[in-house]
Amino acid sequence: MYRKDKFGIIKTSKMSEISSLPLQFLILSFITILSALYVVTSKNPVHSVLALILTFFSISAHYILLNAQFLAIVNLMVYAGAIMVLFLFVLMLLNLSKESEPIKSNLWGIAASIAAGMVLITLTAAFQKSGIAVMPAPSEGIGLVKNLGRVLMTEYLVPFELSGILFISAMVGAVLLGKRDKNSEELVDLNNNNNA
Amino acid sequence: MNPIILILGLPLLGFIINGVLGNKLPKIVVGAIGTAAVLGAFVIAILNWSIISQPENNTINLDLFTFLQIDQLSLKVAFQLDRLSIWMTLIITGIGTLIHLYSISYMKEDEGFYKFFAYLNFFIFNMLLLVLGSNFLMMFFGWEGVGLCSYLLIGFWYKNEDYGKAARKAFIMNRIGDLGLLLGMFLIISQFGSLDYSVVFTQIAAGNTSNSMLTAISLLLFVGATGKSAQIPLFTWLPDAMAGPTPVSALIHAATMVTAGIYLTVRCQVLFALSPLTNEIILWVGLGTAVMAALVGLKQNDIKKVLAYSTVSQLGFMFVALGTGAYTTALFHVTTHAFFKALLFLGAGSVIHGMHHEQDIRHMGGLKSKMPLTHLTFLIGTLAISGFPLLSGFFSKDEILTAVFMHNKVAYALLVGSALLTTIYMFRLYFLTFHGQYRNHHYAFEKVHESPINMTLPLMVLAVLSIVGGALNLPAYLTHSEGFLFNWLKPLFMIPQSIHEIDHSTEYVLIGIAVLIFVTGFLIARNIFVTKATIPAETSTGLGGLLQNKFYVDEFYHKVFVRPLEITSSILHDLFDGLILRAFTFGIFPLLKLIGRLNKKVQNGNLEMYLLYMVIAIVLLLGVNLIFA
Amino acid sequence: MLNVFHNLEISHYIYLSTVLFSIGLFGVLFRRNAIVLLMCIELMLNSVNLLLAAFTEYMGDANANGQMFVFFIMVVAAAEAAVGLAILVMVYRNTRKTDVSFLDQLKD
Amino acid sequence: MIGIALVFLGGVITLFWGLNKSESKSLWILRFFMLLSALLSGAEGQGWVDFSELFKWVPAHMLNFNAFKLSMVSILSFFGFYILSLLPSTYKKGADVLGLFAFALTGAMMMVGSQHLVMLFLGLEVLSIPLFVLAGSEKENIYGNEAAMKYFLMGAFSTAIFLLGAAFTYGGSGTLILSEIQMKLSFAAHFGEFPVLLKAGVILMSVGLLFKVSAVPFHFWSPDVYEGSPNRVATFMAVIVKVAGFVAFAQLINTFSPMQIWINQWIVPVSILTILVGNIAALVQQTVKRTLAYSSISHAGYLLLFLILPMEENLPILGTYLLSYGLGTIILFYLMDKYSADGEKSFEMFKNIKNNKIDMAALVIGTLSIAGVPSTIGFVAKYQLFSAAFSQNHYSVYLALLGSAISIAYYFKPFRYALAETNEVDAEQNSINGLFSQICLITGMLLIITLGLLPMITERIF
Repeated sequence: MYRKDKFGIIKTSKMSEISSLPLQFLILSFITILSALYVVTSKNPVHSVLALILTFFSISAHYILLNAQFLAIVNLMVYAGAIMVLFLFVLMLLNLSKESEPIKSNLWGIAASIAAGMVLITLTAAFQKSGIAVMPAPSEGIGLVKNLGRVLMTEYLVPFELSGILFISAMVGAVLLGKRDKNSEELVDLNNNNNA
Repeated sequence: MNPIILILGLPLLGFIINGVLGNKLPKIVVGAIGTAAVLGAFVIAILNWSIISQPENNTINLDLFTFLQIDQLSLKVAFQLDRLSIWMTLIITGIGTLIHLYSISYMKEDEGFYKFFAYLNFFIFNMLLLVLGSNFLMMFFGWEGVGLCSYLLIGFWYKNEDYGKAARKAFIMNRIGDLGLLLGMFLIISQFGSLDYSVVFTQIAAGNTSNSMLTAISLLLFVGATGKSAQIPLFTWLPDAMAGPTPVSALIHAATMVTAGIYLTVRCQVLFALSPLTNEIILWVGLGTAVMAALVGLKQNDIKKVLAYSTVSQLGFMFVALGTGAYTTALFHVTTHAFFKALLFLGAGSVIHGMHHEQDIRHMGGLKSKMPLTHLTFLIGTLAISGFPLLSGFFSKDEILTAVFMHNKVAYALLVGSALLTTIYMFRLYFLTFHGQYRNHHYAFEKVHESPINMTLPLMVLAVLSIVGGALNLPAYLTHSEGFLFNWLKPLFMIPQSIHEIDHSTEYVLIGIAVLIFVTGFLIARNIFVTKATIPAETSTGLGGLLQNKFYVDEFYHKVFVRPLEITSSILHDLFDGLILRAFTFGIFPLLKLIGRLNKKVQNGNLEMYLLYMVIAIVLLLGVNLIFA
Repeated sequence: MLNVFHNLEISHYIYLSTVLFSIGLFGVLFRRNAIVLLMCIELMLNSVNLLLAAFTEYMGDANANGQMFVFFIMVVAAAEAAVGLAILVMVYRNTRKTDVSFLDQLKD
Repeated sequence: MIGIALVFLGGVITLFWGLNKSESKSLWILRFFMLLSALLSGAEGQGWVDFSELFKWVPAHMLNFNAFKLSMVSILSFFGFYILSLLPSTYKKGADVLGLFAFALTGAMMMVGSQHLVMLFLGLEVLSIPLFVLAGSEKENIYGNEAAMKYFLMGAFSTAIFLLGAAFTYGGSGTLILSEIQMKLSFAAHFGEFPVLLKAGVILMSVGLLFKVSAVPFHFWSPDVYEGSPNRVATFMAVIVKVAGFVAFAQLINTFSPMQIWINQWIVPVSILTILVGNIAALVQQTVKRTLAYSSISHAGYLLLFLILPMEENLPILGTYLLSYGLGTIILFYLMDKYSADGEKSFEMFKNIKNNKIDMAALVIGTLSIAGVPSTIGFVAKYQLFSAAFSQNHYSVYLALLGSAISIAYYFKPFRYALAETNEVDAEQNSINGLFSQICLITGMLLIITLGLLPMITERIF
């Protein structure tokens, strides 16, 4: 099923064998896409968050299928565990959970779906037209912690360290924006408003 | 350190210090800095004389950097100190020093004192740039720089509107000439692919260039020279330039800047020597200028105007020499003229100073007793310029006359006439100023005073130089060998100058004629202005009126060039401003504004729209370039 | 270890990711609530992560470059979420709104 | 690398030392570190000193600074220093803000030195995330809030696009290292056809960078965000982001140089569109800040023309242009900041500028340089860029010249007010500069003129 060319490196494949897809891939993809659609269409932001968490779970399952076990765990911990909780927290804090946003006009929905659909169609058509060339050379065990840790501490040491700058600036930034200035009564107002 | 850096750097430094800090420094310090900077350059040039004067053609080179590199053409900032440029450097800095010294007293009362010295130093810097550059570009920079300084200094008393106009006139006339020079440089680039003297001249000397091209280039360069050196038809600015302070007239408009055209021609000797047609044109233009200016000089009443026309006339003499191929002679006359004309101008300045800004010679007279030193030195200057035997002017002028005699007898006759006129108008000036009755009713005779020592000292130095300056290039009949300057410049010329073989009897006849001219001129002037004690009338009629009004050249230019230009420009103004610009303003510009307003609709502040536009753009980029490409 | 690529093409993951990405993109265009916009962007990032993981597995990249890239994307996503939510809270504090269509004071 | 270390160190020290001090004190520390970084990186770029021993542990396929990039790092640090020197603070306590400036600058340097897609992405984010915050650092200003929100959402969106491109590139080439991608591509060039994944990848990554450098049609954020942000932040965005973005962009396009002809097909239209839209939109702006924003968009358009040139031998052109753009832009933003202090936003603000000779000179020189008038570095830069681009594509240069011609109309607008006769003399108000900013201003003007008159200096630098 791999078609190698005379150099044995480049392989062209086309989406032609849907019938032989493994069941687990199909089911997972189905869940992923469905929950993702729910994220973007749900009127209640809290539902969106929950659906997004479901999406992340199914993506984590994909990672396991893809031999990226460590990534699957990290994905759950970071995204579903930390980031999504942060989202939920903010939603609760700002009391946005019940508030459903005004629905946009149909025209706008059509425009948005056409635009997004065009991106999908263009990319798909491009891949269909000239075929996808990727270099395969399967090997085992790359997604395990042992291997990843080694690479992270050797090959990727510099970006690993420099991402510290990213974190410190994100932290300082969040504090800068979030902290209350002495002369500002805004947050007090907010609390009163929420209580009322 | 390379001496060129110092020679150029000192005046520049003086300019910067005086320009930046001048208004905070006491006047005496400003003057001292300005003078010292030029003196320093002079001393350094003197110290390097021995290096240059080695028997082989020695030059000191300074290549600083490449200014611009356009394909093959590299424009370099590079300088050379060779026999010609050191000669010019010595004249510029030597006379420059004296004039700086003189200016300290002369400009003492002026509030723009520091500005004056800064400009003067900057002028010296630019003039040195002009003569020291080793390519046409550097020369052009200096050329433009001196033009700028001249403009600034003529209009130094810019609050007087006429002075401002004179400055503008000088600038515009110079620009016309510069255009010729610039076109010449473009031709040189297209022809030789370089602006370096060495490259260009070597190629010309090799003889690979067509004659018509050489003629075209040399004619264009000569147009540049006529502008800077005030030849017909671009001479009218120089008399007006006398609006500037008198030291400026002495330095810029007599001794140095106006000789830039002669320097250019001597520098490009190989080019001009190979273009006979240009030489002939130069000869006749120079001759015409010499005669015409001398005639006008006869009837001028402003002490500085007389000297200005005399300068124009003498520059004509120099161009006549160039036209006959006597390059050394021309440079010799540049040198001697620098001595005695600077002397005369400074003397005139001293008179003006002593008379409290009176410039009209009809209101002078009898100053001999009140200003003995000025009188004496002025007399020496007058004698020198008139060709009194054995003074400097005698030798240089005689050489020119000899060269022209060998070349063309008609031209000789005309030039002799011009020399006669020179003697007459110079002695007219001298007699009217220093002899006869004191004729000024506004300023008491008792108040007329001699100038202070640092004004008379330069006068005395220049007077000595005017007497002995002839020694720089003594004629063969005295020393039985070629003159010093001739030998000095000999290694420089790629095409040897023709030596005028002339038998001694003819030569003595020519000298005799020269002496005769002087005596005749002197006697005529004496007869009219001393014996008959004629005072020039306010207005003359007939020929006199023609002369007094400078042949109506200014009026002619106004009618022929300025008015049509004004009319054309007003028509064009109507056309462009009225039609095309209006079409632009009411057509294209609103179109642009319309697009701008459309953009306003797009840039409506709505984030969602922005995102949508971006996605559409991505779709287009991907679609067009992945699917349809 | 089960290796999906014994009977699955890499193109399937490419299409899956592209679909997920487009859904996220649709959400960004369609929704007005800033916090949901942010979630949609997270969805887009996750589709990229999935694609990178699939490429890594498919190519058998011994250094797992794609998976490393995923880690860094997660790092950035976390930082972005923190900053983004801080900005959101700040805007809400001043305007009482999280609806991006009201952000139109700045315009030509 | 020394630049990243020094500026980061400076940022951290400022952050902790200056926590409870007034900004003006901690500012000196940061200025010092930025200047030091500029000097040391510049010296290393010229080969006078060598710090490579210190950073041996940094693999060359992650971060690598050659002479040109060191010069760019030096220029970035200098611009950072220059912005912080000229544009005064608006906060009482600003250590956190200053820290964010420093971190953003390190991000810019990481982008410049990146040899790896992960590093490029990380640099992009380290540059962007502090700027999201800084745009909204005036918390009570609702315009600032809006600017931060817009910038953040669009920035995060463009990041996602960039990442999809990076993932495609990874899939198509099997590596994230730029030089290896280039190798794979030149290998593929022998077969005539490039993998579609790489084509899609380079387009999508370019979109991410086009957004950062605000090229049309990804520019919508920049006028709005500049207007809403504090002036100092807007200057930072206009200068640092664009300089770093273009160096990284050039590096990226150079990586894909085997498909240069195909890339030119879409870079040229984007460039022309950017030039025309930027210049025409600037014509109708009412406020100075938005005009400057559109002016910086149009400059992005000129710079995009650089990307169609063969990269390696033409890098000095890029360096010169970025240097000239940065100097002119900072000076103009400084004047805009200074004269809009009383709330006047339109060109009226310049009506009293002639009372202050130095500011007037800065306005003249800055405008001339940005407009590309001879004897300024702006002219040299434009001349070099256009003449090099002319050999590649005539029509784009004609249109670029048309754009420059249009730009004169709005660049000279300030003079209409600056030179108009005004009777009111409030000399005492606008005539006092701090000595330090005065020195900085004069230095900038001298640089513009000197480098404009002696273009070979820039050729030596890069």
